Amino acid sequence: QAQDKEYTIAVSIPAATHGWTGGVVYHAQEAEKQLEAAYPNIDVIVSTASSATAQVASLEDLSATSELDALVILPFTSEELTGPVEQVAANGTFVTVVDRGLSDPSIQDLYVAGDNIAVGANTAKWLVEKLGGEGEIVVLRGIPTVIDDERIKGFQDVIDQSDIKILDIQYANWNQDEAFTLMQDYLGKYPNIDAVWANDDDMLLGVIEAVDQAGREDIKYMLGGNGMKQVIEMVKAGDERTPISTPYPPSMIASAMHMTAAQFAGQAPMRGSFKLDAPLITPENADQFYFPDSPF
Amino acid sequence: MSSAEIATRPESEGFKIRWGDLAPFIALGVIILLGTMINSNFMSANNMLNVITRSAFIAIIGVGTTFVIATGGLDLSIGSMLAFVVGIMVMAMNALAPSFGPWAIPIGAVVALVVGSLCGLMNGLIITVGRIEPFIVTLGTMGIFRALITYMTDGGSLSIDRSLRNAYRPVYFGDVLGVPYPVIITLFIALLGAFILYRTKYGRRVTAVGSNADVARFSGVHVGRVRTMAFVIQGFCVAVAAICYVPRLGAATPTTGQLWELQVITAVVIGGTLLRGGKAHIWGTVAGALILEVIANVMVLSDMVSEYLVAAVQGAIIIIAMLAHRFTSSR
Amino acid sequence: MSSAEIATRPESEGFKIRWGDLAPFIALGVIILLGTMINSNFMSANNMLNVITRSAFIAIIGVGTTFVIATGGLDLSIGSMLAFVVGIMVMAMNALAPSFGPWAIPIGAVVALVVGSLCGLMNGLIITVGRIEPFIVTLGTMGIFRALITYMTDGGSLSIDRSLRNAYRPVYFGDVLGVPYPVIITLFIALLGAFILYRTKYGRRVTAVGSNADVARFSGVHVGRVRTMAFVIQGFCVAVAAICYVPRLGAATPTTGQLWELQVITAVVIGGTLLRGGKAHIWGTVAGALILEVIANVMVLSDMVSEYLVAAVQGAIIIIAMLAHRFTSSR
Amino acid sequence: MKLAATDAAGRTMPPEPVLHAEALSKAYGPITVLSDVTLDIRAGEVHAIIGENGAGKSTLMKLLSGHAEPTGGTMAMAGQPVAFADAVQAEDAGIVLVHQEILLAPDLTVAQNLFLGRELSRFFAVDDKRMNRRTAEVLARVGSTARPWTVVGELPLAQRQLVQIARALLDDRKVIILDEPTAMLANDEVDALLDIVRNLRAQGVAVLYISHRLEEVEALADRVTVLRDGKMIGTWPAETLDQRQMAELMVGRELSMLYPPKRDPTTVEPVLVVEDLSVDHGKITGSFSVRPGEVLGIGGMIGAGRTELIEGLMGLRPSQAGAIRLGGSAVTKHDVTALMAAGLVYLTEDRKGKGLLLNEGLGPNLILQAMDMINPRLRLDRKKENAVVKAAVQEYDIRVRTLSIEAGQLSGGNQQKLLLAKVMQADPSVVIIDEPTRGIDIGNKSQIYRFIDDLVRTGKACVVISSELPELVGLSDRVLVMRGGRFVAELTGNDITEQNVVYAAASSGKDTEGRKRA
Ligand SMILES: Nc1ncnc2c1ncn2[C@@H]1O[C@H](COP(=O)(O)OP(=O)(O)OP(=O)(O)O)[C@@H](O)[C@H]1O
Ligand SMILES: Nc1ncnc2c1ncn2[C@@H]1O[C@H](COP(=O)(O)OP(=O)(O)OP(=O)(O)O)[C@@H](O)[C@H]1O
Ligand SMILES: [Mg+2]
Ligand SMILES: [Mg+2]
Repeated sequence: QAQDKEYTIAVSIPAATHGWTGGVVYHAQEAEKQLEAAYPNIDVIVSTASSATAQVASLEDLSATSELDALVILPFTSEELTGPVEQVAANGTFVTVVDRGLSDPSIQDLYVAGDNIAVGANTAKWLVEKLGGEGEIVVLRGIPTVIDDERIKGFQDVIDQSDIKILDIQYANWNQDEAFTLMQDYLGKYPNIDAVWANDDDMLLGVIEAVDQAGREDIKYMLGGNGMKQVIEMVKAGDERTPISTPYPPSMIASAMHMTAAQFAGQAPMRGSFKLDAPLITPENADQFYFPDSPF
Repeated sequence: MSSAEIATRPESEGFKIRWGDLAPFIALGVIILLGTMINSNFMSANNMLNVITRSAFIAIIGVGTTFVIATGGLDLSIGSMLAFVVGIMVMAMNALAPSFGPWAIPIGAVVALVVGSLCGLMNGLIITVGRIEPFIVTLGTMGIFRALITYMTDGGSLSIDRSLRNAYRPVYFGDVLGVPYPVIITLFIALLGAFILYRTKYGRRVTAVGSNADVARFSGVHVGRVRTMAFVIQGFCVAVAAICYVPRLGAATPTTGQLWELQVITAVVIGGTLLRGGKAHIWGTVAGALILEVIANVMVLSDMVSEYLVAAVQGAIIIIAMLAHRFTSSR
Repeated sequence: MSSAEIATRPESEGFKIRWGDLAPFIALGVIILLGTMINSNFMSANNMLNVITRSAFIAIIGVGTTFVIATGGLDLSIGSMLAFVVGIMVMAMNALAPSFGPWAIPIGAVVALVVGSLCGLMNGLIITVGRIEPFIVTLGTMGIFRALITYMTDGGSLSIDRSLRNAYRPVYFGDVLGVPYPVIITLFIALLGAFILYRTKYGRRVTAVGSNADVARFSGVHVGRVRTMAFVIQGFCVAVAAICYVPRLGAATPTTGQLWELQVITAVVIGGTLLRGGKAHIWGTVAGALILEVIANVMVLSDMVSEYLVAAVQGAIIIIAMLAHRFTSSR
Repeated sequence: MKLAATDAAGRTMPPEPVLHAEALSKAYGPITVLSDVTLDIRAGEVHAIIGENGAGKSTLMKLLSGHAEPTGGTMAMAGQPVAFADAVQAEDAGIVLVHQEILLAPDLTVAQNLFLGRELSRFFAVDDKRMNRRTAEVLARVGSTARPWTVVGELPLAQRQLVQIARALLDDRKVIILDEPTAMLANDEVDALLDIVRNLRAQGVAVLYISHRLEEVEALADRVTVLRDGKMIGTWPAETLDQRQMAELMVGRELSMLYPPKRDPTTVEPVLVVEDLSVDHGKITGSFSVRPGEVLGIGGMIGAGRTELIEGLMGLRPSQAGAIRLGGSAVTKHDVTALMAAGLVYLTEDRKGKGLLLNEGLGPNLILQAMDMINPRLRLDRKKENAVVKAAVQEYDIRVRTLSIEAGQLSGGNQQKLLLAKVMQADPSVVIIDEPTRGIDIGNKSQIYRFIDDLVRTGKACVVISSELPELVGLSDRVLVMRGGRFVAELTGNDITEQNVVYAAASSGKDTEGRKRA
């Protein structure tokens, strides 16, 4: 029976290079502890990688050196990881893909994802409504990747249908410092800004600092995304300028790991796609999205 | 010709050499001029103060880097060391806050200075005692410091206690007669650095070691000690930058200070310090830090380039600035 | 003493020098030994092949870097240049695919080689004609290439056409008699590099320029041309690596090749090439690339360190390896 | 040899030596370069060490001054045994060495170099004023015109040599070792230096003096020690030896005539014509020509600009020329490679900085310049390279104990021979040699002179820049004298005398009174 056999589940995720990925690592480790405690016959190996190339390398290493029963992977990029994951799947390994879908969806057995387009679009819809369909805003981009691209696209598509003008858009690399610097420059450049969208809560913190220092009153809203702990606290407290965030919970990795483990624990097999919605986090529902122990 | 007569002449000769040293300041002037033409907001007091204040970090760290490079060394661990020191400092301050109140800040700052200097000492000792290329050693310690801060923050962020936040904020945002603190600190560190480098025995030996280590050794200079000390100075400067850095955003994250090493080294080299050692220009370094910050600022203020190409234009400007001052200054 | 008697001794002396050159290979052996002890799977043919194949990129690029460093240069733009070349190659192949079918692959590869060499030529010319520090120039072009690839991918990614994917795959995943193609390509490039460096006139001039540029100039060596050529070789090697890279990941993104420059330079220095120029060890570079890849592999295979600390342990191992081979080899 | 060494006899009279070396030996790996040297160095005495190139003179001096550790033997100062771990300890004990090669930090100023490691300070700051003043004094003493605040890297070689000597004189010393201090100096500076040495002797300092210019040794030394092949031949009171005897003790055989007889160059067309050459934007200008079979000497005081003129001619400095004709055809491309291909080569005076790859072996050095001629194909022919090395070692008598030695490990004189061999690989028709015998021993000097003679007798031409007047006079068929970057005189036939050269070289004759030399 299933209980007698030893199972190995490999988890491949990006290294903690900024807040969100830090959250992913945290939740993956928590899930590892829980799973290994709950199912003594399941061994979970968490492996982090700092680039797409490194992730492919660690995939090769994991599959070359141990019999993998399942792989849970949060790919750096879809295109680059599709081939390598296909190789792993070809050995009969159960594949769970998290967050970024592969270019060829037939490879994955299970898909758990956030919706980056919705993160951008929902934020934009809220903003369009609050600003009454007009105004001037600035946007901060993250690191040039697909994730960033999709969020920006989702956001821009909605904004384009309103009279809101995007004054400027620049990269700040999901980095607080760079966001602070960039925002200072935006403030110097534009005498009137109605709202800021930082696309990520890490950057939002830098933005807020810059705006506070400049003492600018014209900025009505400063929004981020991802549901970082500190920002959720602000939402809960009913902050005027940051009344919402958008979840893009790093905990999705944990959900995916639990669902994968369920395969081997005798429960009903799980297959298919699970797309996490990106509902607005508001003071009313903020508690659901608040993990005080998470680093993110 | 009498020796008394000879000894009175340094000024006239000294003046000729200064021209080359002025290059970074001229470059800075030109870039500022361009900025003014591109955007009228550029020269606003507010923008100028922001830019100058921001450049403080690179300038302060750069003073230390000038020492390291002058001895013929190189330090790639600067950025991660900053993050590590910031992390330790925040943890120390948070731990001390309950019992010491606002006094936690100066105590934490002292802790930072000690930790920074020790980090530098470690780099220096591995390099000089182990006789390994500084490039390799500091690449290694860069990984080590970065990993440690990631570990300390659990991949997330490490924020300073709310209770300290307000007391500490002025160290970045405050000013004396309109001059922001970080600018004052930068000036102080640069003055101190210039004094040590140009007016003390140690400074003499720094350039001697970088110029020709064998000659220095024959002359009784403890080459290893001089090199190690330069790394300690580097660590100290990193800690000073950390002290100014924390009040700005109040937190350490695994991305704090990422790739700053490249920026700092660029500032130092643009400032006229030779990468092979033996020549050092503290004030050039400060100008170099300003040049980098002003270029970045002008890029954002100008509307001319696609966000994708900002980095390209920045890179090109730096190269062109160097080319220009190569072809104008001397020959 | 007659000079005939003198001439009999060179061999014994020559042999002694080789010991130092062996250091990287010994280090590699020790790390492999450690790996075997830590995880029994480490030595499996499969794992070994993977690791060796992966190290191909760094090794191939490293051959070019060995030339650049041997002339006393430095190239920080390697990683971004790789991304840029990959981007151009993918675009070229995709554009050619409809009309040329699978022939798009070799044509695209030739395009890559040309573009890579031109990128290197640009670096080289700016450095030698403009007489600017390589560090600054390549830091600038690093920004430029990185921005261009970001622009080309629109911040997203640029994938190779599905129709070419399968025809191209074997270049990374295929093998001849069990030896993977990338390994064969690495061997070929390293052999070619070793031939050029040790057995041609150009190679002689490379080391001459690196060990004393004035002597080379006085001896009628075109120092600028030799340096520029080294950068062209570097660009060519980057293009070869790009040709092997595309079938592996199938796409170019703005993060492709990020920080590879540091890895490559580390591999070269671990391999025994002096960072200040004048001495070059092609095979040491290959060993250095393997060392880095094996360390990373062992880190993944061993479950001993927290993911946060992997970078720290890697950094520490590299330093320790260098220390060890400093204290064993000669003294 | 009838002369008795003073070892036994001399010991009874003089007081205890300041420095006594007993059976000193030095080996590099399996190669012994110095064995069993026993030496007394006495206060108030100039002790000359002479010997052929590679005899071990510099090595011995390095052992005495802590720059290298002996592999055998002992040293004692004032009866107390001493051992120096490094040069600093030796300097503390009062022994200082002025290297044969320039050892200064190029980025520092003269004063900073002089006081490196022992800077003067006031409170916390260095006292530049005082250091500059003292530097100026010492520089004036050694007859240097360099200024204390000039960066050393910008000084000509000769000035750097004087700076090195000045450094040794800065503090009071018990023993001052000068390793070929005059090799890079011209007459004026040499005279000044000899006066300084006499002064030091009068002050009770022990001076160890190495030189290949035996007339200096004769004029200066109280005792002379001769080394040959790493072994001590003996020590003699100087007055018992004349130059010829010294030379024979060094070489161990009878010496032939030093200078070959002069030629009578036929008045054919010149092989090299240089018209209106202007170097460093007009700072130095000149026109000259050389005929086949002629040795053209260029004389002048240090800093006259001879080296710069030639470096400009070779395209190694910013320069312009009205016309350069080589072997009848005009040279359009004004760079080393093109000139070498056309048959003109230049041997630099700075063998360490511009001449040899010190970390490379003999082969790479020898073939570097003429690589395309020796080896027309892309691929290097290692066999040919080895053959070239063997031939050069033989032909130029480069004394090496192993062929796998690095150029930097050769003795100074052998480096010079290696450099000569290197430029000759290009098979030139005109050779310009800057200071041809810098650091060459007397035996080899005549060899090099004969070499030059043989060369021009086969219809080639040679331009010799030399600061050594006897050499310039003894060798040249025609002499051009340079002053302040311009040619000021041309001497031919019987007009070529030391007096005439000196007269033309010194500005408007003003400086000539200090010269007592015959
Ligand atoms: N580091 C070294 N390794 C091997 N051999 C060396 C080294 N240094 C010197 N030698 C050898 O020792 C011998 C003596 O050299 P030294 O420099 O003492 O000669 P010298 O008498 O000063 O000659 P010169 O008159 O040419 O300066 C030479 O054969 C030289 O090649
Ligand atoms: N004391 C000095 N300080 C600064 N520059 C000097 C000094 N003496 C000479 N120079 C510079 O050096 C140049 C000439 O040096 P160079 O070595 O070419 O002279 P040279 O005639 O070849 O003498 P040498 O006998 O050393 O070969 C002069 O034009 C002068 O600019
Ligand atoms: Mg010598
Ligand atoms: Mg000269």
